[in-house]
Amino acid sequence: MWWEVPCQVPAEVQRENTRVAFDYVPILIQILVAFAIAIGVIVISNFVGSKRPTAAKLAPYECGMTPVGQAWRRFPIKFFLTAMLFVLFDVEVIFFVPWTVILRHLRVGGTDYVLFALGEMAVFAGFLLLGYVYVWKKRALEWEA
Amino acid sequence: MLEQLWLVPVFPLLGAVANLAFGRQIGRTMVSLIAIGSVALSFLLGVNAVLSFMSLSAPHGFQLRLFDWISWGAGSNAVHVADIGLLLDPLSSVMVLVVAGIGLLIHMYSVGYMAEEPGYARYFVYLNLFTFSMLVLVLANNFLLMFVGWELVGLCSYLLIGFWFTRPSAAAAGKKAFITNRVGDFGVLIALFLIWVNWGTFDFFGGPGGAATGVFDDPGRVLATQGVAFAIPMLLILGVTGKSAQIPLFVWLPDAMEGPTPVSALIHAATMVTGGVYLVARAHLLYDQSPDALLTLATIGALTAFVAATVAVVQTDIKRVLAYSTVSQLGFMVLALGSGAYAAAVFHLMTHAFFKALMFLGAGSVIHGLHEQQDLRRMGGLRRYMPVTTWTFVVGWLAIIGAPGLSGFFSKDLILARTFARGLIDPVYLGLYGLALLTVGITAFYMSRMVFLAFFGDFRGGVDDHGHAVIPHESPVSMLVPLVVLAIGSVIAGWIGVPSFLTGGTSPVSAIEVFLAPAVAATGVWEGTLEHLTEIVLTGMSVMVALAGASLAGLLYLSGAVNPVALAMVFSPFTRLFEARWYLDDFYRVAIVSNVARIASFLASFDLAVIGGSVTVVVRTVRGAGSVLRASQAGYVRGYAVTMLAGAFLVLAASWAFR
Amino acid sequence: MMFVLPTLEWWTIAPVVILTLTGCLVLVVDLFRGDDASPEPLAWLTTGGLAIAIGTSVSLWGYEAQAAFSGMVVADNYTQYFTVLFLVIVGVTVLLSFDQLTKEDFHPGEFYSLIVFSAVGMVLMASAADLIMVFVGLELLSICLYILTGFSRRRLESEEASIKYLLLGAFASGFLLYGIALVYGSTGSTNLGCVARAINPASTFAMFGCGTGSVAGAATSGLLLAGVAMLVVGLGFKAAVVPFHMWAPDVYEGAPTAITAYMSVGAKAAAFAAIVRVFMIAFPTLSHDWSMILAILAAVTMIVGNTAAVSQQSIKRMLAYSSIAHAGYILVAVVAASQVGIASLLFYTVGYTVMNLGAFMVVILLGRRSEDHLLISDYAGLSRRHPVLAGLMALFMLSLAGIPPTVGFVGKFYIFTAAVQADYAWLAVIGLLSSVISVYYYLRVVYQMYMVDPVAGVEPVTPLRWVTVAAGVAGFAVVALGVFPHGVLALASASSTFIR
Amino acid sequence: MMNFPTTVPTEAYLILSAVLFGIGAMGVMLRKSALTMFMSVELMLNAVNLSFVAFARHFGRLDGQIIVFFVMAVAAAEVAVGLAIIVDIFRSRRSVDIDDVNWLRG
Repeated sequence: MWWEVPCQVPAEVQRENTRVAFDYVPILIQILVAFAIAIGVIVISNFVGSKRPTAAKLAPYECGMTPVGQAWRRFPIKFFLTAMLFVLFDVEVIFFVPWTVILRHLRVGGTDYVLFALGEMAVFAGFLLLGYVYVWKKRALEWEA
Repeated sequence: MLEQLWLVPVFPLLGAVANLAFGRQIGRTMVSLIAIGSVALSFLLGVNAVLSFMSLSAPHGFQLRLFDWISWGAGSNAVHVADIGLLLDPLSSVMVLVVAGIGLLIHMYSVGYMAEEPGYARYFVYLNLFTFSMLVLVLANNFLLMFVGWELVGLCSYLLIGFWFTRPSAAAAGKKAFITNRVGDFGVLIALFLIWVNWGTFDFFGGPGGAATGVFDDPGRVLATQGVAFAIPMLLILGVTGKSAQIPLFVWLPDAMEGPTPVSALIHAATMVTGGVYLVARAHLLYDQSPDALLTLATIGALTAFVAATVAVVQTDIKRVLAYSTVSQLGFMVLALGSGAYAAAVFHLMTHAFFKALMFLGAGSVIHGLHEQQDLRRMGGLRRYMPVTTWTFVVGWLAIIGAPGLSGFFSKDLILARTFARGLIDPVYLGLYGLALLTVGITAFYMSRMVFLAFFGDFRGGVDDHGHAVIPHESPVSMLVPLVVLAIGSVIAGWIGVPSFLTGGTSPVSAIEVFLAPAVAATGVWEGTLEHLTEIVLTGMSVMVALAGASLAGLLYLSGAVNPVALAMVFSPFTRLFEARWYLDDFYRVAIVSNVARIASFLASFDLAVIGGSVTVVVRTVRGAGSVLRASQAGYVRGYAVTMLAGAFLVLAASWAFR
Repeated sequence: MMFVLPTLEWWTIAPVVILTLTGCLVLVVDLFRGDDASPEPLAWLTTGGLAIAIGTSVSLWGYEAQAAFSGMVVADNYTQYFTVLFLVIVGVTVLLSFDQLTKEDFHPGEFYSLIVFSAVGMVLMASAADLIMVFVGLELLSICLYILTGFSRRRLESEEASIKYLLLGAFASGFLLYGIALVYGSTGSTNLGCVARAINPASTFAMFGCGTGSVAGAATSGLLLAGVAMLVVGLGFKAAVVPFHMWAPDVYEGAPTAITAYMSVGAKAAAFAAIVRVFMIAFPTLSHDWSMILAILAAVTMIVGNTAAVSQQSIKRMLAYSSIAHAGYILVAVVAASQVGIASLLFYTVGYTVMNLGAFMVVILLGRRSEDHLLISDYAGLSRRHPVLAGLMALFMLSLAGIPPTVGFVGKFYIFTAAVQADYAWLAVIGLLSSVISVYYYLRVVYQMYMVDPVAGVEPVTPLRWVTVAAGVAGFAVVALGVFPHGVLALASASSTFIR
Repeated sequence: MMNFPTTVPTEAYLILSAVLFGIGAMGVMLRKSALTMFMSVELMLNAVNLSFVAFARHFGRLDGQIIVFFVMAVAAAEVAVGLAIIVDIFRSRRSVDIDDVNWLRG
């Protein structure tokens, strides 16, 4: 079975893998420094800077305009619908990734299964397409409705 | 004809199905014809089968396996569990004749009694269904099928008690009966499991097509298992106390009188309530091995007989007197079972079926004639209005109190004699015998009281609750014929149990015992008989006691029928004398009746408080738990999630603990 | 390059393929119809697809067990037994929902395709040979059910049931998934056969497609125990086992009645199909660890389900608690952990399906105007308004209570006997005691129908012909299976041979 | 020179995964907004994903990672359905506070 074959990882990659944590240490230090600077600047400015609050200063900044209405606005349902459809189709695409990686190597015992795999993906894509047609016909994609 | 045995239960079932399907369309006459015809066919076939069986030289029984019902697995490792099969042996022969015979009479009686009622077809559907179920119960060749009948009769009983559902009390009584019985059935079910685990079969007897060895072919198998030999009989006893209305589960039977009177006669006097007695007789080989279980049974029986008899003394409702009397008589049967005198129990079951059905139907006739009046205080003098009812009722009364020569006399004395005989080895039984003898006296007292109050003296119910005049009338012929037949039965049914020494025979036991012996003869318990002289003395004692009880009742209720007040007005000089008589009366009342009444009401309240109370507690606990659970289901998703998480932790912890 | 087809055992998932195509077809056909077209053609299309799938499944009966798709699914008699059961349930649901579908303006296309897709999920659960397949099947079933539960959008109850089901269901599937991860971590595989071999090298479940590769198992580690416990939570949720049952009453009450009926038998049977496979194949040698836990859960489930049902006023809620109690009974059969036990489980599942669907048919017949007449007191005097329906309902109630000679009695008898044989006599006793309680609330319905006068204002019902016929068939089956249990029992025994 | 471990042990991933799972579960129980609860459930699923990947790496095999794809797809479907239902609830009740949704009880 395919998964019982241990991952065919090149030797040099494996060697690097063993040092993986060590390699990340500089990045970790960098992140810490970045956070420290950001937090430090805010904290220091809080202590050092003068504070003379006025109503105008406390108001939310809206490009020089007076803020109107509530900050929290309801979005039209369209946004949700679009977001949901996006999430669905977006996630389905993850199945393409392992397929593309493995496609050229689908050769077991001298038999070539590449075309079969292509066909399989066509079936999968076909189902996705069916979903797309469904969404289309249900007018979920029409922005002005 | 034995091969057609299966038709015996099937005919009433067909009748029920036909009336269920077409009952509303075909009219009352056809409904009655179908219902009665099916039971009549069943009875005739039953008689025929029993006759062929008796001419057969297989006293242990004839098994008819119809088809495989339940089995495990498939192919070579198939395990036979139970089949739909019938067993005709002396015990089931007696039961079939009683069930089909009495059932037939009561079907006929019902035509007149229910003539005015709505739901006529429904009534007969239930009644036919009951007959079918009861026949399944007594004819089954294995415990499981018997249990099917056992449950079905309970169901029919429920439906028939609640037949007049417009009365809330009727519906409640039905429910009470069913649920009380379920408690008993629970015991039976557990016993069934134990039987299955220990024997690997439910069949009573082995044979071709079924188990090689039935339970009763090897009853000693459980003796090796400590406790099981005691547990199975005890668990069955729980079922008996439910179905046959014994202490502590007898509370449902008096309430069951809410049903139509013929139903009370058939189900709650003659047949269904004897199911428990049948069960023990059937399984007696298991009881023979457990003297403790037998003693328990005998104690329950004697106590029930006594308690119910004392309660009956203070009842004023004619049906309730009969109900308590039934409980009491069932107690006698259970006492006989507990004494190892299974044949005596079955014999009394049979005679009791006759005279108690007779009295219930008589009471029904009275109620019918008085426009639904059941109160003894509103009766009196009915012999002038309803002669047939009265004199058949009197036959029943004489039978139950044990008037020499009538059926009850033989069966009751057989029980007393066997209990006494048992007492010679185990003195506890002597105490039980004493209690039973006392009960005979009380029985004679309350039965005589009922008869005197209802049929003798003056009519006291001239005006009903609504102020209308009541003129008692005799019932229609269709109701009287069963009364007469049953009265004849009540007289002669006992003659098959006449001790053979009285008829010049040589056998130490009576004919009925000889007939039943292959099925129910006790094994391992003392089987000896008493000296003839002892038996005669015992009989004499019980007759004396009964006579005393009846005389006391006569003194109080019969001679009181001469109205002292009226006499006093006519013969004023004698007033004081009559008043003095009333003092005497009062003395009797105070000294005896009120004390008996006090004991009775104490026992009744004990029953209410303890038995009823514990039932109430159980019901309240379940209801309370239910409402707690309801409250916990508050509708908050987050709460549900918390419960789930807590459950997950518990499962996790448990998996750690049981590792 | 040549197109070479690998040796895949396609036939093993033939019913799944047929059902999937049916679902897609229904969806597409619906797209090209007018908005107010009759749902009838779609119903026929669905039923046709179901019939073909049933036929296929039946024709696959009797073959030797065959694992396929790298040990993802297995096709054996057990699979086919459940497949046919599920598809019949779906067919009945299509019939039951038809009336409500037209009255409440459900979109028929979505409704039917969702039902068919949920059936795919159930069939996958029954044919799963791998924990991941169990998960995917269960999620497919669940997601469809979340939507179906909320299908009566006009009723706020339906909506509420839907969100509750969704949140709790997702919560539970988190546990299930975590359980799978932990089992994977401790045994190195999610294939049921491989898991079994990792725990006990001697176990032989080759038919589950566990290859010859090594298993990195760490036998009975704490990780594994925790994993099994999580699996119990996740699968127990779907089967509504106490204390993971609390969604059930709310969801059953809120969902459209046809869907309630569907959930109460279909989803429950599917959950048990998976539970049996998982626990009997993957963890048989751990039996001492989990069978005691399952036994306790079964006992608590029976007690809580039956007790809580006593004080219910709504018939749907009462049946919901009753179905919880029945989950307890069925779990007893799992605890018995023998071939006989599993055969009795299979038999009882069929019996429960028949009697519960029957009861819901009557509920639907009475409440057909919309979701009304759902109180037990609405059944007052039904015996006079409609004696046939009342008789059938009484029959179903008695069967659910386990009164002979109905299938409920025979089924309970099998299960409890199996428990006694497996030395779980105490469990059988608790089961019997709690079923004594159950008599009380089932009889309340009978009591209302036969012994109470009809309530004024509740108009007489005019039953739907086909649903009435179906109820009649169910009533017949309840008695027939009670008196002649052989046929189904033989099938059940033949389906449980994978357990040794 | 500090002595860093040369690899991150599998246990560390598992502990992180367990912590994330716990946070998710707490979120379901403590938050009132249906949306947040739903996000918490997703967190639980992704915590499990982390476990799968960690185990797969531990065994040096790929199946655990493939499983993660399945889980992600399933989770996406669940999200879509969940959001739809929550939107529906919001439209009819003007609130996504889950504690307001308790008509069905008892």
